[in-house]
Amino acid sequence: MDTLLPVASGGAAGPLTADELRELYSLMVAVRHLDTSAIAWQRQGIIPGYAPELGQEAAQVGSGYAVDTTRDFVFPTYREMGVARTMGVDMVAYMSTHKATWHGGLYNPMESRLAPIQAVVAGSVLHAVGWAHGQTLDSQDGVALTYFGDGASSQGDVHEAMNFAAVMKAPVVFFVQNNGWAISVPTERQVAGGSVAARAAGYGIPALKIDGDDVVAVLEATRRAFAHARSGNGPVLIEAMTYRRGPHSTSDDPGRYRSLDEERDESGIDPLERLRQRLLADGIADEAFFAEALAAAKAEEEQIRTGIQALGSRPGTEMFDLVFQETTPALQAQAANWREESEHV
Amino acid sequence: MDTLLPVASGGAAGPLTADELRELYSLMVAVRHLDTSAIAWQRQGIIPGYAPELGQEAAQVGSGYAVDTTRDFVFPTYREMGVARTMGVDMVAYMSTHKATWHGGLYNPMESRLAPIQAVVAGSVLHAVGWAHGQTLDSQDGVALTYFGDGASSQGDVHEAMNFAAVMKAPVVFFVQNNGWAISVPTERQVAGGSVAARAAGYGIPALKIDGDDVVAVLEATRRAFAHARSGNGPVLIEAMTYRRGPHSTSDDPGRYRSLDEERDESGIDPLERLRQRLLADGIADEAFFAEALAAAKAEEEQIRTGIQALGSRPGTEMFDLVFQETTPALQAQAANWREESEHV
Amino acid sequence: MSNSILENVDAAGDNTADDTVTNTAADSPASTTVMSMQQALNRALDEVLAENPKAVIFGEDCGRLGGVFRITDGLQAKHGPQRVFDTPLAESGILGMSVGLAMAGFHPIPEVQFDGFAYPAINQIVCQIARMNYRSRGTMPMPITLRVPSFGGIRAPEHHGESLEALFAHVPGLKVVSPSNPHEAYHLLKYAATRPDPVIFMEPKSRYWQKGEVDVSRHDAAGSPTGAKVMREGRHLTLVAWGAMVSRCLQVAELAAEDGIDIEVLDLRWLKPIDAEALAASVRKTRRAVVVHEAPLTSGLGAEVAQLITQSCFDTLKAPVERVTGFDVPYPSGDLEDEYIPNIDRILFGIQRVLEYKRG
Amino acid sequence: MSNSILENVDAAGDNTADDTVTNTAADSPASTTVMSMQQALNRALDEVLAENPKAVIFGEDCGRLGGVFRITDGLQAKHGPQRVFDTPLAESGILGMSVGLAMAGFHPIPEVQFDGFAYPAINQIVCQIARMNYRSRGTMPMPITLRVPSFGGIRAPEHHGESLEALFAHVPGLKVVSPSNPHEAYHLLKYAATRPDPVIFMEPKSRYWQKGEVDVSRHDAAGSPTGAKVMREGRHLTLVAWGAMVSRCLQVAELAAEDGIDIEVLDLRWLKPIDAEALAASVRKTRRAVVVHEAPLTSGLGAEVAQLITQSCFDTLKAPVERVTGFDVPYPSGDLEDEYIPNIDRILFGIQRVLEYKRG
Ligand SMILES: Cc1ncc(C[n+]2csc(CCOP(=O)(O)OP(=O)(O)O)c2C)c(N)n1
Ligand SMILES: Cc1ncc(C[n+]2csc(CCOP(=O)(O)OP(=O)(O)O)c2C)c(N)n1
Ligand SMILES: [Mg+2]
Ligand SMILES: [Mg+2]
Repeated sequence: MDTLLPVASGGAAGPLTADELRELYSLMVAVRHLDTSAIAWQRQGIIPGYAPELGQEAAQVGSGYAVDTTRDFVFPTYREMGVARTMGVDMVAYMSTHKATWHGGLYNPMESRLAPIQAVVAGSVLHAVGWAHGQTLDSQDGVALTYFGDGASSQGDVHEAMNFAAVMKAPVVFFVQNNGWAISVPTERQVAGGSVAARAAGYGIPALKIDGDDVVAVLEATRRAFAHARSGNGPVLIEAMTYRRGPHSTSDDPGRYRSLDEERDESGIDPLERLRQRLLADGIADEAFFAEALAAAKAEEEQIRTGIQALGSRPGTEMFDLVFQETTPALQAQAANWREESEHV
Repeated sequence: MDTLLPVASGGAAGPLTADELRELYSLMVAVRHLDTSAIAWQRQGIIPGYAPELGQEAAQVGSGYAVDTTRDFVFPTYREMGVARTMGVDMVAYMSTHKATWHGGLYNPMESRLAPIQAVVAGSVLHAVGWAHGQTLDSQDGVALTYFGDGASSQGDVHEAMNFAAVMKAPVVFFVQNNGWAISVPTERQVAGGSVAARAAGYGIPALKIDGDDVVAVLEATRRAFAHARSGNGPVLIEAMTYRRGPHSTSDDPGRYRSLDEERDESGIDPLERLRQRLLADGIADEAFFAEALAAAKAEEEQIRTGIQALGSRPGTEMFDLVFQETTPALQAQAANWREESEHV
Repeated sequence: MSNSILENVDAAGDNTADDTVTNTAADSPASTTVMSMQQALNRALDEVLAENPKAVIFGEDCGRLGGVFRITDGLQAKHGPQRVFDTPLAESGILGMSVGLAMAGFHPIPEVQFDGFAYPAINQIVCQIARMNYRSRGTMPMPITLRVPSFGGIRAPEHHGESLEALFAHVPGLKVVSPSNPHEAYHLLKYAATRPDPVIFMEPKSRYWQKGEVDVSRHDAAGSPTGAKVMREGRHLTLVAWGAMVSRCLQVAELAAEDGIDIEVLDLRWLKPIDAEALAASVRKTRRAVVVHEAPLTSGLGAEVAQLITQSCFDTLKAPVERVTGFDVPYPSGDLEDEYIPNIDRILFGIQRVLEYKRG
Repeated sequence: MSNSILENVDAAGDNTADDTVTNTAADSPASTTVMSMQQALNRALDEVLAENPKAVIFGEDCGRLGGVFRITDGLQAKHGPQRVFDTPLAESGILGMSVGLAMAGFHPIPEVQFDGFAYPAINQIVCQIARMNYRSRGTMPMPITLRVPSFGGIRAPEHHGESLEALFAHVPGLKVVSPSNPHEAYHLLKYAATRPDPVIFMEPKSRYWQKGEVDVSRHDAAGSPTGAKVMREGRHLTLVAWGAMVSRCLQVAELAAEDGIDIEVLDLRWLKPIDAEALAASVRKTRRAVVVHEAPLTSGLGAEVAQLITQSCFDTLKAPVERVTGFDVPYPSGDLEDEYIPNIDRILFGIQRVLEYKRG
């Protein structure tokens, strides 16, 4: 289906360099290690919950790597830790949302170019369209990259977003991580017709259905899509086929809806292992490099864990102070009442 | 695009008989005459407003004619007067909604198999899917026929409805009247990609894009679609290309967004005139028949007008009595208060 | 109304009225022109577009047509199709897109065509627009002014006469305002559309074509644009209303005056935050209050207003605050709308109940 | 709490308490079993499916998984995938589909997975489900029981701890109910799911795993399943609450009792229609009231409750009704949720304000 996007329109990038390939590997290891560690943190009581992205590292790192944070803007769901890490977002600030410190995370979305973590399924897809149309109105060349899942594709907002983007020729890249599941519902009971990419044609939007576990394919496709959108050709949709190897979240029990055998059969080769084999085969990296990358990932995780553990609660006054830019007398009265009754001041 | 629906699946009907063709003509004349009269009623102050369907007679009569009111169910918008008339709905009760007597109309939707008039754009498309799935659960063979416009196709509910219907293989016929306009917005600024029918493929739904001004084509397509859905093959979408020849409603002023020249160019041949020519050419009807049909239409309109003029306001108690099947003390208290203050009883 | 009211009115008369002159429509300075609310809103939007290059207007039929109520008439021609544009027919799309535009530094002024069609956008309004400033810790303000032609009274089809103020007022992160006349419409819209926070601007559609004096040079003689406004001074009872009900309450006050009952009419203007001070000040003086709205009674904004008054004036209140509202029924068709919307009689009955109230 | 409360309590003590015994959780007849609210709801649904072949359950992850809270656990296996099924991930779709199923003679029992995800379905709930019986003149009843896991207290992600009762209660054509314990959950769900009208069933998710005694043989010792319920008798003040706040109010009452303050706790149960009689009866006795809810203050259901009490008990009330509620801020993240949800201290402060109130 990859032919839907004319190859010519995405000619911006040549083949990946060895440095780029090694960097992709390092990122994927860092993400994998942080992700699996976060589950352990939850079991140890460091954080109350987490939504793992195990198995989606190639899709997330590959797409996030294409972003130009000087001009693009990214709209995540609740599962894009790998994208955030790839974009260089402060990971303590990012993970704070899973510590129940602040909904949306403590990072600065304007500076990091990553919109706040979004818990409403399909909630931010339209935001990407609005932001992208703003680029057109401002004669800027930024591109909006919006993530959503196979489950999210069922929401009306996704349809409205695709139609708006296509009518307005907004520079948006719709990036679907089709990980086979929306909690307990498999894609075939969710996505009629079997493919989100197939929907795009109905709006005249070019689409790429790609192997989401091949980080090189993901990065190349995303670069093509960015180049297409950036040149004023309107939106593109990428459907990255991958597999949610873990539970939906730390409170989910996949054993209730899929067997371990099924998991093994459906998940295919681990995307990280796949890149490792490729780098080895192409002589781009060796075991020493892999060991170094893992050590770096471990050091990084430790630093982030320390940061998360040190993270205190936000002061309760922020509940009131951050509602508006211009506060109101009613809210100030409530804040005063709260201080009196809860902080006894 | 008509090839999307395998011809075999719609083999239920042979070619139309002369009787059928004449009946279609009589229906179209009756609808045309009632429609243009309703605009006059509005100008004369008999009704406060009306949404004409001028130019859409073939699409409405042709599709409505395919309905089997012993088992199917129809979900209209606010503009399906021609469908209602074709289905044999009591037209005084139907037109009462335009007299502001009762939202939804005074006809009995369960008996007439026509859901109440729906003012929310795309509001009832999902109802059709639910009703149709009920047929599956009950092992019945009824089909739901749901109407919506090119403008409505932009609503998220339409997307959710198509996806649900396709996932559940619900016996639904989605009938889009693409009349070129959603109030002042032309289809090309509304429907990205240019065609609602093209969307269907993305859900694996067969679609027919047809000449909506050819009543025979409309009827044949709808019969094929019904046969397909009734045999357990799931939903079908029909996009009937037509033209809204009149204003959006009696309070609209199309001169603000389209010129009379454009209207003439875009609207094509009048569907009623087209059928007339065809019947004449095929020797199926003559001038006498047409005159008779017109006379019958006039008599019918007069009767309906008399009925509408005689229609009093509904008693105010209905405001309270029809909210619930089981009323509540709070509502009864409000009703008593209303009677006291407004009816002085 | 029965004569017995006057007994109680006399008892109420012992409260001396505050004589401060407020800037009601009766004042007519030289800079005043007469225009309809539709014209006042149109002019306000025109000026907002001219003053703020980041302001953009969009919605269904807002552009070429100028809106079904012509509020945006001529603005596309004047400011260009990039500043004023039509969208596809999808309210969630319109509001969701507004969020992204706000993130990109714009001041979106979207329109939903009728109140009842705000419902498809509620998810984006409540979960996104109202929370993005909070979620982003103040780094992504949402200066979105959502215009909603609101309330009933025009004999329209279903869903074209809804009152969503109680819903909007309950949502943390939203501000809500409704003008009652052309002067208020002009100034409140200009004020709302220059704020850094989301404001739901509820336009009383039944008043669009009513003319009134607009002093474009100044809003209020004194006081804040965010407060309530005394539209008529009175000593015996406070009528609280907003939107289209304000002019009806002023009519009622005139009628009651013929019976010697001196009613104060308070235009709440801001439905969130509510000007609790103004409610308290008025009712401390009049010692009686009736709140009037078109929305259904139960869980309507009248309950909030009544409770705010009761909290602040418990000791001085002579009777429980009375609510005269729409009923707990779906907004009826045109034929019955006069039975549904609080009419003069029902408001007078409500006043009578309060004035006649005797402790048991 | 300061000692000064007791002064006023003594003054309040002159009201003699009504001694009628009500069926509180303290009664334990032989037919009673102990179960969690999750189990009680599951059993109720199982029985509804068994008793009504037209009852169908559906939503996101309701089928195979048994729901993220396991409320529908095992029901698909027992009643089949036609009676209990998963839908695609679209709340408007789920509720819109319910309308059509109801038209076809079914009794849909849809679930939205969390309160915050009811917003995408509001258009179908307000404009379709709530109005279809009316619009169709009673020919198309909407026996739809919408289950909404509601309220906060579980340290969940954003939008997973919302309180939509004020919104739902304001919508004509809806009925709204919330159980406070397993016994209520079992009976109210069985009752709601056999009604011919749409009922929003708000389940207090923080109480799902709390166990309690359920007498499956009977709901109340006496009285209607549609009324409020006195959960604890008291003479000095009425605490009104629903859902998860009821048990917290019962705790507060125990604490206050140690100070000699005798609090009556009223579980409102039905949030629409509200049992105004029960409110009046209780407060006529106690002469003081505090209403507690998790939702934000402004335009919350507490305003309606307070105003109903004030209307019926104006003469006997010793103090204005007090509201102890969530603040007018978006529901915060887990770390701050104990600051947001009315906690024992804040409820006690509210009680104190009422007891200490002196006419000025
Ligand atoms: C509007 C809305 N409905 C329901 C939910 C609950 N929910 C959270 S994630 C999820 C499944 C999402 O599946 P998908 O879009 O495929 O993303 P994935 O979790 O697989 O990354 C659901 C139902 C939600 N967060 N938002
Ligand atoms: C949800 C909703 N939004 C807006 C409107 C106002 N409105 C009524 S009809 C209409 C245009 C509909 O266009 P289309 O679907 O093409 O149907 P047509 O009027 O052409 O038959 C609009 C915007 C509405 N009724 N419902
Ligand atoms: Mg998924
Ligand atoms: Mg149209």
